[in-house]
Amino acid sequence: MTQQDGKKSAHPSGDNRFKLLDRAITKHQASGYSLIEILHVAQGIFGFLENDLLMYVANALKLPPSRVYGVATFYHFFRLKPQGEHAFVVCSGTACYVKGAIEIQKVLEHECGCKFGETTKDGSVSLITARCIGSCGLAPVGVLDDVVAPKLTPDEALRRVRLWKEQKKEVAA
Amino acid sequence: MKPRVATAWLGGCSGCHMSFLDLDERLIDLADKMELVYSPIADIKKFPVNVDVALVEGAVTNSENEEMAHIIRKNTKFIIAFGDCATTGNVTAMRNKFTTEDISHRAYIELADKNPRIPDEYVTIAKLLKNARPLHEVIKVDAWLHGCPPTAEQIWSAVTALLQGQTPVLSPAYLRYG
Amino acid sequence: MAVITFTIDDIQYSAHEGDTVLNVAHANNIHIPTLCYLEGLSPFGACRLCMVEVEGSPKLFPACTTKPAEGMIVRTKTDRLKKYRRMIVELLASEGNHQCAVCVVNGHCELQDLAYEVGLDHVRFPYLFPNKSLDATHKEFVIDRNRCVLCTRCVRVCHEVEGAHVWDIAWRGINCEIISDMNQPWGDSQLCTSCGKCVRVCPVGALLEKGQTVGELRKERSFVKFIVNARTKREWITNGIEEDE
Amino acid sequence: MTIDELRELAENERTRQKQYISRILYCSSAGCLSGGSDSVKAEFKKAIEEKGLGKTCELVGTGCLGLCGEGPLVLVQSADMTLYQHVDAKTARRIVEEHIVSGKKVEECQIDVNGPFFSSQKKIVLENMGKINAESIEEYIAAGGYEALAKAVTEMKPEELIGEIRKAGLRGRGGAGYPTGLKWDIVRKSVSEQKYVVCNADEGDPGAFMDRSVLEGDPHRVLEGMAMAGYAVGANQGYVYVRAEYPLAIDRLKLAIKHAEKLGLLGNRIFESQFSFHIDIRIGAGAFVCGEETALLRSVMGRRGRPKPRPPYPSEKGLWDKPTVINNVETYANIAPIVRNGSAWFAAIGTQKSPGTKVFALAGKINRTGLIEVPMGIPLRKVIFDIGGGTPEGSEFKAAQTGGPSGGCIPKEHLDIPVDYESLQTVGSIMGSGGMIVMDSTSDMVDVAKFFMEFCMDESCGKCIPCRVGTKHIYMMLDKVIRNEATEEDFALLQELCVMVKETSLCGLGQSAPNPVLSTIRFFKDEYTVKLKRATEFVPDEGNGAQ
Repeated sequence: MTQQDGKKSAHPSGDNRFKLLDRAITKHQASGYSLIEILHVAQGIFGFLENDLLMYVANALKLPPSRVYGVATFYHFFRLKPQGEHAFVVCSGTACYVKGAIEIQKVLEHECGCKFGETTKDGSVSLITARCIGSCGLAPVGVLDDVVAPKLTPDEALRRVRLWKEQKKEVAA
Repeated sequence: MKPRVATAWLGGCSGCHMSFLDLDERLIDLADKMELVYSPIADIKKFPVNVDVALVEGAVTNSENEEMAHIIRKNTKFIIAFGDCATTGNVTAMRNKFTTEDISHRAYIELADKNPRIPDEYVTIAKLLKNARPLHEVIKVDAWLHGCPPTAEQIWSAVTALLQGQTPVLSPAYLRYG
Repeated sequence: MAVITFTIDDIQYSAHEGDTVLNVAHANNIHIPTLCYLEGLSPFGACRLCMVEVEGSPKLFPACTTKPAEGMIVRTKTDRLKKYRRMIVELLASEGNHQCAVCVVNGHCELQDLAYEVGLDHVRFPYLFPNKSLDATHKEFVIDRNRCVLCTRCVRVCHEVEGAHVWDIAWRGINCEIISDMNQPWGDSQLCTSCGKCVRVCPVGALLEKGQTVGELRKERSFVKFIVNARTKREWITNGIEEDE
Repeated sequence: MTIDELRELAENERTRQKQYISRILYCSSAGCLSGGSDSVKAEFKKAIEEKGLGKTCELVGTGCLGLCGEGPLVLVQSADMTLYQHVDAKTARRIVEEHIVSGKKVEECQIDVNGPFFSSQKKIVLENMGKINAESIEEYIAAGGYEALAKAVTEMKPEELIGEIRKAGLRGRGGAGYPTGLKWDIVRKSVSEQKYVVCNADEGDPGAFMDRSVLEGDPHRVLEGMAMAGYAVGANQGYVYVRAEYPLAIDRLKLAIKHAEKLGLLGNRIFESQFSFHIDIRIGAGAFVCGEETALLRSVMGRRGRPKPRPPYPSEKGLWDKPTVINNVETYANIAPIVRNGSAWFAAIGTQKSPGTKVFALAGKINRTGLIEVPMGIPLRKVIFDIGGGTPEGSEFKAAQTGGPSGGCIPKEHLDIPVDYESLQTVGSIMGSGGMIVMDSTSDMVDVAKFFMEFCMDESCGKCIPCRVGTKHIYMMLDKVIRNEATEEDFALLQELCVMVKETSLCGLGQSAPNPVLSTIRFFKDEYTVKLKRATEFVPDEGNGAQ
């Protein structure tokens, strides 16, 4: 696949998900200005943005690859690596900070053996910080697999993570 | 009383001291005007007290350097970071890209001629610090002599000023890294 | 736009449409330090070294993007500016691994020149000692990102003059890096024409030619201005330099 | 659609609402949703059906009811207004069975709607919160919605509309307080075939959720304001740039645009005039710097959100180098009420220099957290102690932080300053977009400064050196202070660096990043100095020359 050939064809892998992506690209008339919109769609479909996928977007939108990579890495929302099975987001906004979010982060890092921004070695949990999810009235707030957990405590956070781990063990058994 | 001068050698290649020796016959003049109380080129074991001027070569790269830097500071009125390693970390700090474990492994295992073994702490090898750092990040430094190494002229200009009791004001012409 | 007059460091100068404070200053041999600016490339306004004071405003203005206005009184060498310029150079020096003693551009480096200009006897901020990548996969050139000052001259010359857009900036903040294509090895770049313009415009030793040793690389940068002038003002054609049939 | 049709629609909707004896309005904003208002809704629905109240009692999902810390909140509208807090499924059933059916209020969950939290507020932007269904354009219209737009495009010339906004004295609610009418006038006067209107809904300040609440609870208000901006300046295309972190707001906006287009309130020839206006959504991707207008515009165009030097300002060269109006959510939300009620009405609220109201998100160590709207110039003390109920028992108020990472901490001794643009600046803070975080004695102010600096460091785009490297060093120096390793000299250098970053950075992010440090040094210097280390001194003849 080169930048110059300009043809938009189905992905050589035959992966049907690219059809969905193509639809979004067509909706935006393959405009380079819609790069961020397209990356949102691509991440929604594929879960994360692999180099191969970014190259596909670059070709479709006729943008230089380095521009696409630059945009994808500029924004926190875009992931270049796959996420764990579960995502534990702890809000790090000011209200949550004042109400002790850092304590929650500490116990989670200790429990999971990885830092925020990383995924546990077994790929089960990703620890993520969010820049204020805007639920400051309920601080400190966590988001566990897209479900908001208000007025979180370190103990409750631990309990929830351990629950995930047990579920995993049960599935394995 | 003649000013008491010390020179010290931390994490560097001793090139700055070589450059000092390049003062050649001017060293004889110097010997009359000052008392060299500590230096790697003199056989003195212990850093003395009440030193007027110390020229310190090299970056602070291991625990011994660090301790020495503090001893020098405690006992010296005026400290000159002597050369680029003491001023910026320079070549000594190029190892900061690697972990101390990797460096030790490279030095004592991979490159060993025989008996590859990482020396333990109780042996005479000082412990590497996480990063090699310029002198002023560890202790307060009063003046800087640049260059890798500083030229004999630069050294002469600084030392003569000091011996006349002046704080050396380095001419911009002597501000030269590398 | 009619000709306007304004003052730089107590002397009056005239400026025309499209002029900036910086090019008027340079045309009149007034030195204002710069780093990201390079004649021929679009102004970037990021290094903040060319900041000047304008009477009547507490704010500072980057000379490279500030247009002169009638009666404007510009000062380029106040104590405040000198202090800030020194700090900017200190920040730059602390950000990368700049070991002049082992650098190919030692003695011909714009960052070194700036350090001497601002009297940088030592850096008061702790060195960050980055551990970024060095890419020597290109057959002729090398990029050492630890020496990069992120002036983006390479990005701009590749996009604006060569038209290849191999380079761009990835990540953000202190983690910013210059990348080629999809952050892949430079040698694998499909877009790179190996023209070497990026190497020549790089103000420091981050982009270099292979096979050179300490202090050997001298960079000639005025070609950008010539190429851009030739293209936009068609100077070569008006001067009778026609293409050979 | 014509004005008459709009009025007819409003009348029909009002008639429809009147057939219900009571309306149960549950808060459907993100705050109460995360507290479980979904299951509350389900239980209400079930109970209403079971009791056969479908024809007399309407269940409505409404916008933020304010007291977010006490959610889920439910407002029951019958003969009077009753507000319930901490409503769960069980309480929901009781509300239906006791309050709706037998008229007996569930007292233990009731909050006094005339209490100080509510009585000290003045609602303009939030006027529809707790009144209308957030997802119904008809309810918005019944509450007077789109009347202002109709009036503007059919009765007013663009310059008259701008004149009204100027007379009202409305200033940008994004933080800097630039006069909105003036901005619009510049765009109107610039000659270009294409112009744009952009709404900054990239509410990036940690600790702020005003814009989110408005978009979730009353999205049409923002669309109406944008359409009027479009009419005023001669633009036919608008963009709302909204954070990806606000999925509910995005959904409600999308729905609102769809509804408005369907009724012809957006689209071609609005109110059968020559004016056409379309609005598209652009979703941000997590970059605080995109709140800076030049960065935001680049992001709308699919680029890295890196700011550009101003001038040229967006009003001259914005999106695709065309003249562009850019205002934030709250600013647009103020437009329709001004046009509806007249500039004199608006100018009479607040202070002379800062007319109108300001929405704040009150959070931190305070008894009543939530969303409030107060007249400009209200004393800070009143906001924190009357409305917010002060700090929790046993702790003492230490500082109020406004303006997020660009703002400052206001200490006890300045509690009586009026909350307006200029006054906040005199104490080293800024109005900002409206986050207000209260801190008590448990907060260490150096740590607070470090928290904000870490934020700015992570969010720096990396373009200009002072911000890219300077914020990193400020952060490291603060850490050094906290580790008790910094000297007096380091402390002096820290302050010098802060001023330098402030004065030389390219955009607002860098220029304001040192504010939290400078302001905590100004008011809480002791907390820094006690942490400093004494430098080793040279002591002649007493040195221990051991090696």
